[in-house]
Amino acid sequence: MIDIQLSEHPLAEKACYDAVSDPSAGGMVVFVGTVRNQTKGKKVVRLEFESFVPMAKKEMLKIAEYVSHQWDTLHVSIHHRVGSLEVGEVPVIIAVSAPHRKAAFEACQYAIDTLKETVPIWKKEIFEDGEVWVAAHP
Amino acid sequence: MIDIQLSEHPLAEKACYDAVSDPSAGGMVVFVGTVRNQTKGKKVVRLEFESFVPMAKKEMLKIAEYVSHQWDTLHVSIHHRVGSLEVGEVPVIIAVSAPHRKAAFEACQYAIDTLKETVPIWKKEIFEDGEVWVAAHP
Amino acid sequence: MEVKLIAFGIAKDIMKGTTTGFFIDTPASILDLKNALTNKYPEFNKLQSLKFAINEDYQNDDYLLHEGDEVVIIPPVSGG
Amino acid sequence: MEVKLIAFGIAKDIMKGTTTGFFIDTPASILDLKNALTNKYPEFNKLQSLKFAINEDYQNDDYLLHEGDEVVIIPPVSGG
Repeated sequence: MIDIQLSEHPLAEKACYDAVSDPSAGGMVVFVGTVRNQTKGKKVVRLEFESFVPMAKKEMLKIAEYVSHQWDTLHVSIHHRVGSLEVGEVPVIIAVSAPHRKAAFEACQYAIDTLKETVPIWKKEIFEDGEVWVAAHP
Repeated sequence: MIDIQLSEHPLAEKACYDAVSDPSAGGMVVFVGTVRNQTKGKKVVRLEFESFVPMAKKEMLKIAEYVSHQWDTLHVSIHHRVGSLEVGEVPVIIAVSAPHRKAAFEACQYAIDTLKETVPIWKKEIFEDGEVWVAAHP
Repeated sequence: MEVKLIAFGIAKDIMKGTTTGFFIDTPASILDLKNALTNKYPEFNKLQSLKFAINEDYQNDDYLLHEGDEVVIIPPVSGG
Repeated sequence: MEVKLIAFGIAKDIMKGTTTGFFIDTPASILDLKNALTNKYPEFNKLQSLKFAINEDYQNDDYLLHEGDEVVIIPPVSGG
């Protein structure tokens, strides 16, 4: 089963767990991203995420489908938040269940690595004295 | 920070999250083990975990300390359950937070791999027609 | 022909707007559009990458544009 | 000398009990104990592994036992 959400509301770890729970799972691996309080020593006040919503959902779905075919997984859940987030809040949760844990680890790591490369979501770091689109420049 | 628990009561994912949450974390990786409903096609009724408690805690602590030194992690939480568990219940949760996700993935995977090799906990699978100590024989 | 450009993230700042009509000689590929765009807005040259999507899918450099296409400009993404 | 053996998991089933006194000639290493034990309980030979702990730590084969040591028999673990 694949569960994709792009939401303006706070994400819930439990929702991702529940989406991937399965009596034939040997384990699940969950990645929870959090907004860090600093970037290269500079204090982050908050982050603003914007997204090209329909395409972001489509790319998240592609990742989940690829992962499901490439590894022996049971369920994949990818939840991403958009809007304004404070330090410590959760922009992304990815949960993968599998009969065996190795597949769950590899699939979850692939999913977050790929999400950061392909999904059209952009975050702007707001500092006390300015703001910057993350990773825009080399 | 290191957080080790060996408990007869149901484990809570949230407790592990909270133990590793940190404003300077870029992410956390959580492994949640679950009791599978079958082993090699045979229906599992329940599992019974027993432990040499003081040594199990000591070995869990060793893993957490090794992980903390070997990878750039912030916090490590390892919770293990003992007693009788039904299918779908959670025998183990390992959560690792780190400034960067790669370290969290590697550390979490190392921790669960090592836990299964070194921590003196034994599980017995109870089938409808018998029971077996898991992994005892080659 | 005219295509519709839709900008997100830093592309929005560079173009000073979310959507804009953009005229380009026919035939034009995505690569031609990229060249015309970076010519008009040199700031795009400084980005880590610059991709384009049509119909909610990334399109290759050789994709041929059609009159009225809605082209989404995708500057370096930074989700997660 | 006599040491105290403490058994867990399948070791408990093999020895039909949790704790038992065990006599062994002095000096005796962990390896000597392992040999004496598998001699008395051949079932131990069928296990994937057989380790021993004293003072809540795994001990190597060459560890020398002392009168009254509490030796924990660790059959293959299966936590997680």
